[in-house]
Amino acid sequence: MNKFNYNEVALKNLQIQDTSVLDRLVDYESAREAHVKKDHSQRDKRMSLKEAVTEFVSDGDIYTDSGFSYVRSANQALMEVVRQNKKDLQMIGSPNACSSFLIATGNVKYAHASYQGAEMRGYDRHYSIALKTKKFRILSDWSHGAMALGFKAAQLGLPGLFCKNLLGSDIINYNPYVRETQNIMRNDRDEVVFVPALFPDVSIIHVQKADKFGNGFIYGPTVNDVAMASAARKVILTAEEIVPTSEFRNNNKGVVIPFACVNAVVELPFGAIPGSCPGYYYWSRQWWEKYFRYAAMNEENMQKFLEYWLTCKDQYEFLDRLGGAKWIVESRRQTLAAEYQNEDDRFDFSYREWQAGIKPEDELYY
Amino acid sequence: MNKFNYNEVALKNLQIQDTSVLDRLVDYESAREAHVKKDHSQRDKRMSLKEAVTEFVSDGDIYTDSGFSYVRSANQALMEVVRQNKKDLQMIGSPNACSSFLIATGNVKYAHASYQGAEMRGYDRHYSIALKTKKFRILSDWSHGAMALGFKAAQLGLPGLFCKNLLGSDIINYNPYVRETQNIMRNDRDEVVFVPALFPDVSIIHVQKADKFGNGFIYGPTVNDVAMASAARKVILTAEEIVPTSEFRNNNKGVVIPFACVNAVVELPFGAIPGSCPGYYYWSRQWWEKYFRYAAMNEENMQKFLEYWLTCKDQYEFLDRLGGAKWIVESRRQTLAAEYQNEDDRFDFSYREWQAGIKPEDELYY
Amino acid sequence: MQTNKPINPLEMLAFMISKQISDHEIVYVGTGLPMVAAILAKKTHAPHITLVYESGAQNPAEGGMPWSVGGPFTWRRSPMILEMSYSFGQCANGYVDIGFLGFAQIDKFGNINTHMIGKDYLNPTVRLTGSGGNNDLSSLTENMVLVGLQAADKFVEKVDFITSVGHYKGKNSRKEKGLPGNGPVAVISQAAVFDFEPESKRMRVKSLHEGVSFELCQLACGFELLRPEGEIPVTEKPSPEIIDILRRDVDPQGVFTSIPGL
Amino acid sequence: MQTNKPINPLEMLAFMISKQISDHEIVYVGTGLPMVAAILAKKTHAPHITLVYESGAQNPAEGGMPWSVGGPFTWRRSPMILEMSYSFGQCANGYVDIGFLGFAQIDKFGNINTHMIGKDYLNPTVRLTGSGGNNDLSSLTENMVLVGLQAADKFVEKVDFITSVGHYKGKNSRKEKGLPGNGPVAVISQAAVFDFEPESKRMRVKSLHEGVSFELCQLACGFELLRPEGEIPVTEKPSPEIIDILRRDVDPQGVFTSIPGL
Repeated sequence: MNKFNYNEVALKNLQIQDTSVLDRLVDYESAREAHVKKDHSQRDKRMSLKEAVTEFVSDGDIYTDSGFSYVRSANQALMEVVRQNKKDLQMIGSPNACSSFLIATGNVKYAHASYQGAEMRGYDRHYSIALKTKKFRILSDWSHGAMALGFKAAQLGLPGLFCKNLLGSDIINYNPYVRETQNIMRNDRDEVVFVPALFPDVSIIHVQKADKFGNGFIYGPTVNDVAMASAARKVILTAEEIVPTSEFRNNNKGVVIPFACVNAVVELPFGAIPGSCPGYYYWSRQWWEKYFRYAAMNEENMQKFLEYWLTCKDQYEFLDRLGGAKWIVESRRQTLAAEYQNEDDRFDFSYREWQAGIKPEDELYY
Repeated sequence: MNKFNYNEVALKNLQIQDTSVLDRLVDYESAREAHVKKDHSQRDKRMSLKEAVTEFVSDGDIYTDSGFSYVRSANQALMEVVRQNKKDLQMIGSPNACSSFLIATGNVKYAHASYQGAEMRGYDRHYSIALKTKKFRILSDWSHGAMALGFKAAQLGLPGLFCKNLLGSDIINYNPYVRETQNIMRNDRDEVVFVPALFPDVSIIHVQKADKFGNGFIYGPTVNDVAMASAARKVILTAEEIVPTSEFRNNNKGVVIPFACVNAVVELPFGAIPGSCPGYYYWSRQWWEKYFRYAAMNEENMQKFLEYWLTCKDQYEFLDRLGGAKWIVESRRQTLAAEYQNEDDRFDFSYREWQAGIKPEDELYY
Repeated sequence: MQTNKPINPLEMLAFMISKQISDHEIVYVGTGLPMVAAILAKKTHAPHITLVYESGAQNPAEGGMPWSVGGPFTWRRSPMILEMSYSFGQCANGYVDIGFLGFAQIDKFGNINTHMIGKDYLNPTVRLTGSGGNNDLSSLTENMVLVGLQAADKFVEKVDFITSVGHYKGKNSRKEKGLPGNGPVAVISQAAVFDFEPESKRMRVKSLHEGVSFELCQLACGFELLRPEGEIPVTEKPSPEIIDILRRDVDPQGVFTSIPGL
Repeated sequence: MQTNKPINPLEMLAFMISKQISDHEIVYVGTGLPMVAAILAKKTHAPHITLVYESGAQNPAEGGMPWSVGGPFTWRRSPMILEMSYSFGQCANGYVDIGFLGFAQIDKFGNINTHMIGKDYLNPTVRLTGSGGNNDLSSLTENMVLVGLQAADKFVEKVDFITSVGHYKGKNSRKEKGLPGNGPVAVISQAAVFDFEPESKRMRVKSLHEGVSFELCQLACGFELLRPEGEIPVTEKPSPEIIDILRRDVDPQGVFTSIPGL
C-alpha cells in the first residue's frame, strides 16, 4: 500500500504510473527529520555559490526559488545549477516565470505548474513547445493561491488544510495532491478543497541582506519565501550583502527568514540579474523581451540565446554583457525612482523594447 | 438539522444543549458577509472610546483583545465595556489573562478558554471560584497553538485545517469545535486534529500607532492580533498615537493591521494600563500582584478592588491612581531599559512585591 | 499627446473597465489594461478606491504603470505588503470588492480558461500560462469582471480547460458548489459589454459598442447570447475630459493604450 | 550575594534543568526556573543555544529575567518576533530541539495536567490555568523536559485531565497516535531526575538527589517507579564556579532562585 493517498483521477489524467516521484513533496515526516537534523546553532554558514550548489542541490531534487517573476528571483544561483548540470530536477513555485530556461538546458524534468509566462508580455512559447515535445512533464497543476497555501501549511506545521480555491475547476483533475471533500465542520453540504503541506527539497532564496548565520532580510514583496524557507529540507540564501547581526537587532522589522532554516549563506551581489532586486537594481527589460520574443520562439533560438548568456562564468561577466558599469548605475536609479525612494519627477522610464529586427547596437539591456 | 457539525462528546461533557450559542464563532459565511459590508474606503474612522464601544460592542458578542497577558492588552477599552455594562459576552483569546475581571463584573457569561492565569505568579483563583459558582461557563477548551491556528485559518480564508496539536488530549473532549480525524493525504493511519476557522464578533486591539483610516502598527510581539483583526466581524483599534499615513509609507515594515478590517480608530494614550505597552510603558507589577494575590482570593476582595479601580472615568484617572506623573516617567524608563532601547547598565528593576499586609504607603504601582 | 485624436479600441476598453469600478471599493488588479482602468477610475469617478495586487502589494503611492505585479509600481511606498497566501486570503475574507481577469476562452456561464488550447492536456495545441492567481480570484473575490478578445473560438460552448469557475453550470450552481462571492458580474470585449441573466446566469449582452450589431456580436461568439429586454443600448463612450485624463495622466507614454499606426 | 552559601533546592533545580540542554540547540522556554536554567546553560556548557518563546520572541539580546513570556526581556533587540501560530509552527517543523514544561499532575507515561484538580470538569476542586502552550509544546516539540513538584497526589496513576500527551499509553503509542517528536525525555522533581524506560516508556529513576533514597522517592509518587540497572546514581551537583555564575550573572537578585530564610 502506498503511504500517500493521491487523487486517482489526476494520476490517470497525468498518466503517472510510478507515484514515488510525487512523494517527497508531501512527506512531512521526512521534511521534519531533515529540519531536526540541521545544525541549529548560530554558526557561520558562508560559502561560495559553487560550494552551496554542490553541497545542497542534488539530482532529482524538488527545487523552488524566491520572489515573483522578474523580481528577486535567484537567477544567478539557478545558472550555477545549470553550470553544475544537476539532473532530473522538479521545479515548483508561484510563479516559476524565470525558470523555464532550466527546461531548455535539460536540468528540469518535472514541473509542479502554477504559472509560466511573462505577464502582460504573454505566455511562454518555449514552455509550450517543451511540454509538447516531452522535454519535461507536469506532475501537478496549481493556482498561485492553492500552492501558496501548501507552503504556508508547511510553515505553520499543518499536515494540510481546507480552502475554497480550485473548487469545481479542472485543475483538481490534474493535481494528484488535492481533492474536493466535505467541510468537517458542517452538516449541510459544504464542499472544500483539501491541500496538503508542501515541502520542497531545496529552496534557493535571494535576499537583500543576510547575516552570516542565515537570518535573512527581504525588502519588497516576500511572496512565499518565508514559508518556503521553513518548509524546505535545504535552504540556500544568496544575498546582495552580508551584514552584522546587530543590524537586525537594531531593526527587527525586516527579518523574515530565520537562521535555523538556512544551510548556506552566499554573498552574491547582483544575484537576481537579469531580474530586479528591490532597492538595488531594476530588471533588464530588453533581456526578458528577447527571451520571450526571440529565444522562446523555437529550440534553435533558445539554444543560441542561452549559449551566449549561460556561458558567463559568474554574475560579473553577466553584468558586463548586460551593460557593465552603466547598467549598474542606471538600473539602480531606475528601481529607486520606481520605488519612489528617489525623486521620480523628471525621471524617464521609457526605453526601446526588444523587437525582432532590432539592430545589435540598439540592444541595451536596461 | 443544525448547519454545524459539533463534536458530540464535547457537547455532552460541557452540557451544552442549545448549540446556537456556539455558531457564530465558526460561521465563516456571516463573517465574510460582515467583512463585505464594511466601508472599504480609506476614510477617517476616528471616534471616542465611548462611541466606539457603544457602536461596535453588542450584548452577546464574542470578543477578543490584543497582546499577550500583561503586554499590550486593550485594558482601558475593556473597562469601558464594563462601564457601558455590555452583557452576556463570550471571551476568547490566547491568553485572556487580563480579562477575568469581566467575569467578576458580570459582563462575561461564556469563555472559550485557553489560558487564564498569571504565568509564574500562578493560576487565577478568581477564575476558578467563578467557574465553580457558575458565574460563567466554558464553551470550549483550547491550547494556545490550536486557537492561534483557528484565527490564522480565518485570516488565510480557510474553512479549517489539520494539525497535530491536541491529539490524544482531553482538551478535544471539551471542545465542540475540534475533533480527531484521518489525514486525507495518507493511506496509512495518520491521525490529525481538525480545527475550524474562528471568527470573533469584535476584536479590540491596542496598538502603538495607527493612522486615521485604521492602518495599525505594532511594535513587539503581535501574537494573534493580525489574524484576529482579519477574522473579526468588527474591529476597534485603540492607539497610543494617531500618525499620518505617510509615516507608514516611509516605513512599511511595521504595519500589520490593514485599514479595511477596522471599524473604529480611538486615540487612547495609555490604553493598555495597568498592562505594558512596548516602547511606551512597563506594566504595573504591584497592581497585578494585588489582583492575583488579594482580589482574586474571594469575591469580596475582588469587588472591593474593582470598585476602586473600575470607578475611574477614564485612563487619566486610572493613571493618577497608579502614580501619576512619576508613574509615567518611571514606567517609560523601565520598559525602554528592558527593551534595551535605553542603557540598562546601572538600571535597577527591583521593586517591592505586593504581599498581603503591605503598608498602604508602600503600594506603588510600578 | 494629441487629445483630439479619436479614441482607439484599447482606450475604449480601459474606459469600459474603469466604469465597472465604484468609488470606495478595494480593487484587485493585474498588469495591463485593468491597471490602466483602475487608475483612470481613481482619477475620475472613484477617487477613494484602494488597489491591491497578487504579489501582496497594497495601496501603492501613485506612480507609473507596473509591468509586473511584483514590480515596484505595485508597492511603491505601500503602507504594507502581504505574503501571497494572505493576499488571496483577503479575497476569501470578503475585503476585496472587485477583481479583473483576462482569459483565452470563456463559456456562456463565465467559466474561463488560461491553461491550454486543445483537447489533450498532455499534448495541447498550445500550453498557456496556467492559472497563476486567476482561479483564486475567481473562486474567492466578491465580484469579478472578465476582459478578453471576442471571437467564435474564444467565446465557446465548452472551454478546453476550466481554469476558473464563474457561474459554473448556471443558475445557483456556483453557490451550491460551495464557492463564495457573486462570480462574474461583467464581461468586456472589443464588441460589447455583457452581464449575466440573474436566473440562468447565462451571458447576456448589456450594451454594444458603437457600430456593432447584435448579429455581428453573435457571429463572434460560439454560444447563443441572451439579449436584454427592449433595445440594446450603445456602450457609453468617454467624454473628451476623460480621454484627456487617460492620455495625459494615466498612460502618458501610451504603453498600454496606444496602437501603433493609430 | 554570598557564594559560599550552600546551594538551595531552587538553585539545584535550575542546575539540573540546565544540564538537559545541549550546546547548539534551539530551546523553547517559559518564565521561571526553565528560563534561569537556559541562561545558566548558555553561560556554562551550552554557549551556542538559541532561546525562543511562546509569545513569538526569538533569540533576545542578553538581559534580565522575564516575568512574562510576552515581556520585553524575551524579545529585547530580537532579530525577529514570530506570530504565535508560527511560534508553535517552528516546533511542528522540527526546528526546536527541546522544550520545558511545568505541570500540576503527571502520570507514569509523562502525560500531564495543568487544567484542573478534581473529577468534574464543570465543577472542579480547583480550576488551574488550562493549557496555554503546554499542549502544543508537548505535541510538537522534538524533546520535552517536565519540571514539577513531586508528591503522591501529583505523580498519579491517572491525571484528572490530560492537558498534554507525553508517552500516551506507553510503548509505541505516542507515535501510533500520530504525534511527532520523542515526547518527554526527562522529568525533574525536588527528589530525583527521571527518564523513560525505552521499551515501555514508563517513568524511571535516573538519579536521586543527595539524601533521597529510592524508597522515599517512591513514597512521594502515586505510581510504581522503575529503577535503573545497578546502583542508582546521585544527581550531579553544580561546582562552586557554576553556583557562582548562577548567583552573580544569571539571577543576581535571586528573583527565581532565592528562598526566603535560606
